[in-house]
Amino acid sequence: MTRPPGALTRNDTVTRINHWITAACFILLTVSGLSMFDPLLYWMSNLFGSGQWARGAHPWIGIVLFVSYTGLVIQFWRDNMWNRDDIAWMKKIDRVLANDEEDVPEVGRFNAGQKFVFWSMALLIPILLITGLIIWQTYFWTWTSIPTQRAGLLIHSLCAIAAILIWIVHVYAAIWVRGSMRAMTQGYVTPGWAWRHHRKWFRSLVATGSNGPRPNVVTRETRE
Amino acid sequence: MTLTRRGFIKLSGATLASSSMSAMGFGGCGAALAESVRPYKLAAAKETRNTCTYCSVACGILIYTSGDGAKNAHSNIMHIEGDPDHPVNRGTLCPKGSALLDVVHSPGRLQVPKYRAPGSNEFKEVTWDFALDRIARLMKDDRDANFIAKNEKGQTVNRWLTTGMLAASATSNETALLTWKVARSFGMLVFDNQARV
Amino acid sequence: MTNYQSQNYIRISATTITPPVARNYEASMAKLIDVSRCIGCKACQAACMEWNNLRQPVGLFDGTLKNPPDLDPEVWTLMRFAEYEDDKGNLEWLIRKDGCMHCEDPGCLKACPAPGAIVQYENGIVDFISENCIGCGYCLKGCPFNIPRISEVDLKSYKCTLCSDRVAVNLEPACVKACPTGAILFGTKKNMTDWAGERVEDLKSRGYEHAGLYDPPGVSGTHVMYVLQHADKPTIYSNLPDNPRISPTVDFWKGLIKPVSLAGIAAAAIAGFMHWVIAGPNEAQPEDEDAAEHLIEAKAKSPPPPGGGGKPQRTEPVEPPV
Amino acid sequence: MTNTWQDIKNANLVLVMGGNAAEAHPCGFKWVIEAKIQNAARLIVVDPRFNRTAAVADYHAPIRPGTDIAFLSGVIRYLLETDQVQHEYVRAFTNASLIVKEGYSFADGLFNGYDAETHSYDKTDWAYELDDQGFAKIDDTWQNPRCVINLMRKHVDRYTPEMVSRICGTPIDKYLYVCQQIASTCLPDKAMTSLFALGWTQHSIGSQNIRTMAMVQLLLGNIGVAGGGMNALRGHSNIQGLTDVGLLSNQLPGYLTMPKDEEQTFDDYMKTRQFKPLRPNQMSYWQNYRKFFVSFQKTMFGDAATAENNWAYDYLPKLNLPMYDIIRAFEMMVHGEINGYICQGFNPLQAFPEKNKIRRGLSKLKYLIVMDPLDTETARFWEDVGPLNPSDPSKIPTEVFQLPTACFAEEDGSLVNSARWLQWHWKAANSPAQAKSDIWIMSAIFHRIRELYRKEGGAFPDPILNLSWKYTDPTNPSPDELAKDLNGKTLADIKDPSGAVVLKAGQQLDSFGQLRDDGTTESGCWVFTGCYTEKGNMMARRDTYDPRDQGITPDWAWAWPANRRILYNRASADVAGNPWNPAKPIIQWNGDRWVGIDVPDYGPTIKPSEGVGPFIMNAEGTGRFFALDQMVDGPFPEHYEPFESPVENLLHPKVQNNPAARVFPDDRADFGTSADFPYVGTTYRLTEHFHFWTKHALINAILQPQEFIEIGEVLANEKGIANNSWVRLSSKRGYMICKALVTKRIKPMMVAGKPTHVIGVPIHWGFTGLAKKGYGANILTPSVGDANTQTPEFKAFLVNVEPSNGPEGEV
Repeated sequence: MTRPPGALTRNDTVTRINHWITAACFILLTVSGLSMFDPLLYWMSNLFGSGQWARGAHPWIGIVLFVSYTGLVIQFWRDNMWNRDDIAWMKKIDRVLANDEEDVPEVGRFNAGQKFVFWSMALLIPILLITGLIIWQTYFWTWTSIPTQRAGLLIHSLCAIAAILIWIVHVYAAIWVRGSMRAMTQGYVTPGWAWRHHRKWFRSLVATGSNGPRPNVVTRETRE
Repeated sequence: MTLTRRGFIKLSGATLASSSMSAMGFGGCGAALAESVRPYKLAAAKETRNTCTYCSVACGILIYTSGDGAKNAHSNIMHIEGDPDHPVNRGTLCPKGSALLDVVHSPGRLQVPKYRAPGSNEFKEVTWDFALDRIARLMKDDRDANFIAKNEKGQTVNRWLTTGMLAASATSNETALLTWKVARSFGMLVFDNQARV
Repeated sequence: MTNYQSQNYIRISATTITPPVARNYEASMAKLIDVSRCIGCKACQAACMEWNNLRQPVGLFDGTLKNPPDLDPEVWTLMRFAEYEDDKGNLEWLIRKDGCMHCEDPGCLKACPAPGAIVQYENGIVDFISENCIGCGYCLKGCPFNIPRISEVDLKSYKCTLCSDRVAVNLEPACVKACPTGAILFGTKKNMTDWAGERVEDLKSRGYEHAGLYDPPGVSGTHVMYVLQHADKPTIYSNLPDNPRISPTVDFWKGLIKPVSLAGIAAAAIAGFMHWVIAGPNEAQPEDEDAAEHLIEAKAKSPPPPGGGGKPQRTEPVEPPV
Repeated sequence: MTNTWQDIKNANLVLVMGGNAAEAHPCGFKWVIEAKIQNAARLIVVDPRFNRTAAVADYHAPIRPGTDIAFLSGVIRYLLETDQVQHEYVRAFTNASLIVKEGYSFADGLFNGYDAETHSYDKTDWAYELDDQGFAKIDDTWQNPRCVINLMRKHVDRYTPEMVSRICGTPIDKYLYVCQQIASTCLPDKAMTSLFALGWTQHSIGSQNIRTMAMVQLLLGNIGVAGGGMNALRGHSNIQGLTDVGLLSNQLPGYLTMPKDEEQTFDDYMKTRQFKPLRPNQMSYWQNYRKFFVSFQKTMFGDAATAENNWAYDYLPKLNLPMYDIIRAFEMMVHGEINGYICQGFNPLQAFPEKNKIRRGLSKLKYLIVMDPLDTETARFWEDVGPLNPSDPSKIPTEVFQLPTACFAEEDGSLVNSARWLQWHWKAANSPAQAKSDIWIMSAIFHRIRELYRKEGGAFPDPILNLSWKYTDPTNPSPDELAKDLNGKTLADIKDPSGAVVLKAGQQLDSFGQLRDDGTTESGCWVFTGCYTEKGNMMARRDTYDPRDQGITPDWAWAWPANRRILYNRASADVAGNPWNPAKPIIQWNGDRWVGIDVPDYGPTIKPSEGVGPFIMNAEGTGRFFALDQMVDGPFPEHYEPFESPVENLLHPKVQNNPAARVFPDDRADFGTSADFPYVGTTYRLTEHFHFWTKHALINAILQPQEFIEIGEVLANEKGIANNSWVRLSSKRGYMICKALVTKRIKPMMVAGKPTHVIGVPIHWGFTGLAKKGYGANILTPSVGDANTQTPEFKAFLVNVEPSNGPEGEV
């Protein structure tokens, strides 16, 4: 891969691999899950060979997703902490959608939209895991009462739908904001991209002489 | 980039495809409609009328055997149910009668004559000839040695008391008559059946 | 062989087809279990095992006469024994044959996600077509009577078929034929309901003023019904549900949210597409690159911090990090 | 059974006492349910436990095991007190009016003529006063205090409701309710049926239990009518047949009896058997005894049985004892008096009382021959199976032969059901591997022994060498040939009184009326004559026609005697011959003969005016309240406590148990006392199992897998026994470790003022088969039998129960 000079690292290799494992799991879960959710989509189970296979694979993939997403949480949680600027940014969301970010407050490594996606998934995935275990017939059907399992099914479905909707937003954003895809595939962005979309993040890199993904730590000594 | 676009297409495609599927009336149920209920297993089985072997209600039973009786087809009892014509049970059977099949095919069914020698701690398989010759010898010797022709009062009594017999209570009357003839011709008196227990 | 065609079905699980119900002139059949005639002899269990070639492993005594301990992929019907003493201390031994109730409106079928894994024939029998079963266990959660069981061997769901193979050739189910005291009867649902009426009268004449027929409306009636001496308290019969119905949770889960969710997903996808069409992509422009370049150069003018620092060499004074 | 299974549906009241019909005979029990549904009948259960029959009954009254005579004598007292008896029936059809000899008396629990040495009675005074023509004296006015009815009234007078309640533990109100219900059937058109089984027979007073109920039924006019009768629900599928064919130590086929030592000549033998009528122009069927006997001897010994040799009378062994029953057999075995034993489809180690004694006995044998389709415990009595069967093979000299036999599905033949129907069944498949039919095996043994006698000679070979054996295949006689033997045929042309030939030589007989005592007929079992005639195999008939749907089905199979379905059916009509119950007549007098839906149990043309009694097997032609000398323990039933009882006999403490019962000294020594064994044990069967067979059938093993006992909640709490926990149940004779089922269905009963607990012990487990291994209930039971039949006292004995930590805990 050719990386243009001056390019900034947006996501390093570990992060990218971790992200794509999560993405793959999510897609497989969506496909197998929807096939069991609505007969309209049952045919999707054929992508797994059969309904029996889709049903069998789904919970195991779910566990991988949970572990993998935990990895993302560990790597991203600090940059996703909410702050004042996010509210200001949200207020200008119409400008953002209109691709005109001039008087939109400068954004750090992640904007409020990305933070929203991050935290909702961080909330939904554990719920999906727990309810998923409750309704996992093969191993846990005797562990809880049938009414509990019914509730589990309902919550699991609702959370899954929510997750899918959020995922769609996430995917579209990646397509819409050119360069984001490369940021998660090859991992780098151009300074211009950073200046345009995450100016505060860009400034911090420049200031500390870092080229991403996080600013170098500046101490008193290094400062002086 | 390509990856995600594919994901995106897959999704919209999914919705599209599924809607068209349903429009075409599919739901994957084609499989089900091709299915049939379990084939009726007695269709070509041979039916024999018999009587339940257990209690004295003597329920009528129908024994179904596989095979059409052709020489090369070894028939096997594969199902037993009540005889609906029978005035007493009218087709019903109790939990024992309903499970007659399992006593016919019980792993406990004896297959060959067995013999246990004095002091031995095992049965060993023997031939019918060995068993029957040995039995005849033992019985005759015992009878000859212990037959009582006259009692102490000198009355003719012609009895043999040192060998006894318990007659089965689920065998046929025909077996019973034959057994009576044989046992009494020997002069047996220690002779009983299950009437009491 | 009894091959069924689509017209033989009233309901098919997980399908958008509405069966034609063309043959709905076929009589609706029902099994009537007259608890007041039941002696708990288990002939029905034996006949069921024998006819369906089911034998589960020999178990252990479990403190009741009930054996095996519970319904199972290999145990499709089970006598449950309850020693009931009323407030006056009169003892009654209530023995109930448990098994699939073949609901008119089957919760299992409603919950089932596998097309054609659960079907209801025109005669009312609710049957599991194992070939299509995916073993998700939704039928257990849908069933108001807790009947289906998943096999640990092939992970498919099994239950009483009402001997659909026998009924298909116009024979009564095996348990019905065996029942020594006629506590289990089989016929058209009307027939069975009428007969139940007579039985209830007889029971009332014998002092069971609350005798009645158990044909729960919550599931639009069942094709396996009970005559109970105490129809006012079904639960004393080893926890027979008072008013069984498909759980609202299941109703909601299998009802409204399916179309709404799919619509939502579709809407989201379309919305994205429309935004693309209207607003189009958001791309970094050359002026962005210049601005970035400008900032970097500014940084390059300041003297390098001791011990080097990040490349490229910068000459501008350090701005405090943000 | 006097009636048929289906006839039960004609009853107005069904009394199940001394049995558990629903549990033991579910398919027959359906007709009780039908009685409730079709006939609005009430079902009453009198039983120690609230059992499966009680589950569908209208009323349940508890009773302490072994006290049925007290209960039923109380019922008799109640009926006489309240005068709820069917008078015309009692006067005409019972011996109520006949006058008993002066010598007869009863006091303090003993009848006259008791000999404490021999534990037996001199029965000569248990008889009627006879007039000069030898007929019984009669007093229709019932004024004479020696009238049977008056003696009976006096005898039962002691059984007041209070006394009954104190003996039986039945609450007085429940007892009286049952009395009322029973009494309600004294109306001519109302019938009660009595369904009983081992719950009455397996007592040291078993026969008298049944007699007492029979007396109740006679008082109510319920014998011989539709929906009435005494219905013994018999056990094994052909136990009725084996009794009919006389496979008992003291019997010949057709209820003829074996000769005794004293009866040295055929004439001596006939003296005591050819009953003379005890009433003017009474017909008594036993007058034909000689014909039955001679015809049977012809079947046995063919040409070797001649008038000259008294029809081979000497070929028959003579009895020096009343009978060689199973209890005596094993007593002899234990004392080394028996060397060889043959078990044909029989499992004594599990089935007989005091299992440890049975094992001791078998261990003394020189040889044991077991013919069975299944692997029985008896065949393996020598195996060391730990506490379940503690044997030391090295010390057991017995040669054991285990011979595999065919099962029901693998042979043709006929079985007699409880209602005396002979039903033919057909072979469905071949036996497995080398298994052979009993017929083949018995023939093979016989032929080999006969060969040895031909070659070597030996002790009295004549009966063996002369045994008639005219079968197409001597090594394996066909069931049809044997069935024809049972029916009998002519050996010469048979002429009627007018001299016309009825049957030609060699033809099958139509009825036992054609039997002759001159050797021109033969019949293997006279009561079966008519089952296989020139018309063919009547037992194979399958016509379900049932006139008036009254449960007779005259053309289905064939019933003995003479295809008669309801015994004593003459008693279904009044003296004039009109049915007591016009809605359900069986036979009636149409002016010149008896007609109806069943074969009359009576001379078909005997006019009612001739006053011939309906009970034609009895010399006086009536039903008997007073049993004459037919019972060894008294002409009237009397309550005696079981040999192991928690209380003393409240009626006569000095005579605690049946004085005429035979108890061997060793066995008496093995009786326990209520001090050590305070609870009443009773054994029984479960509906999921048949004796010790079905533990070999997988489905039944699954349905009831493991040995357990039933114990009431109160006792369980006292003893700290939790449901489904291990217990140790013991009697003086042994112990078993098994699971406990704690139930509300067994409650303590107040007996003589103190609470008495009953413990139920199902019998079905052993150390072979597919079910979990178990001890078998008979490790506990006492070795004592009914005074008349020697049926073991399985239903009432003493036990103790303690919590246990399970089999591992025991060494």
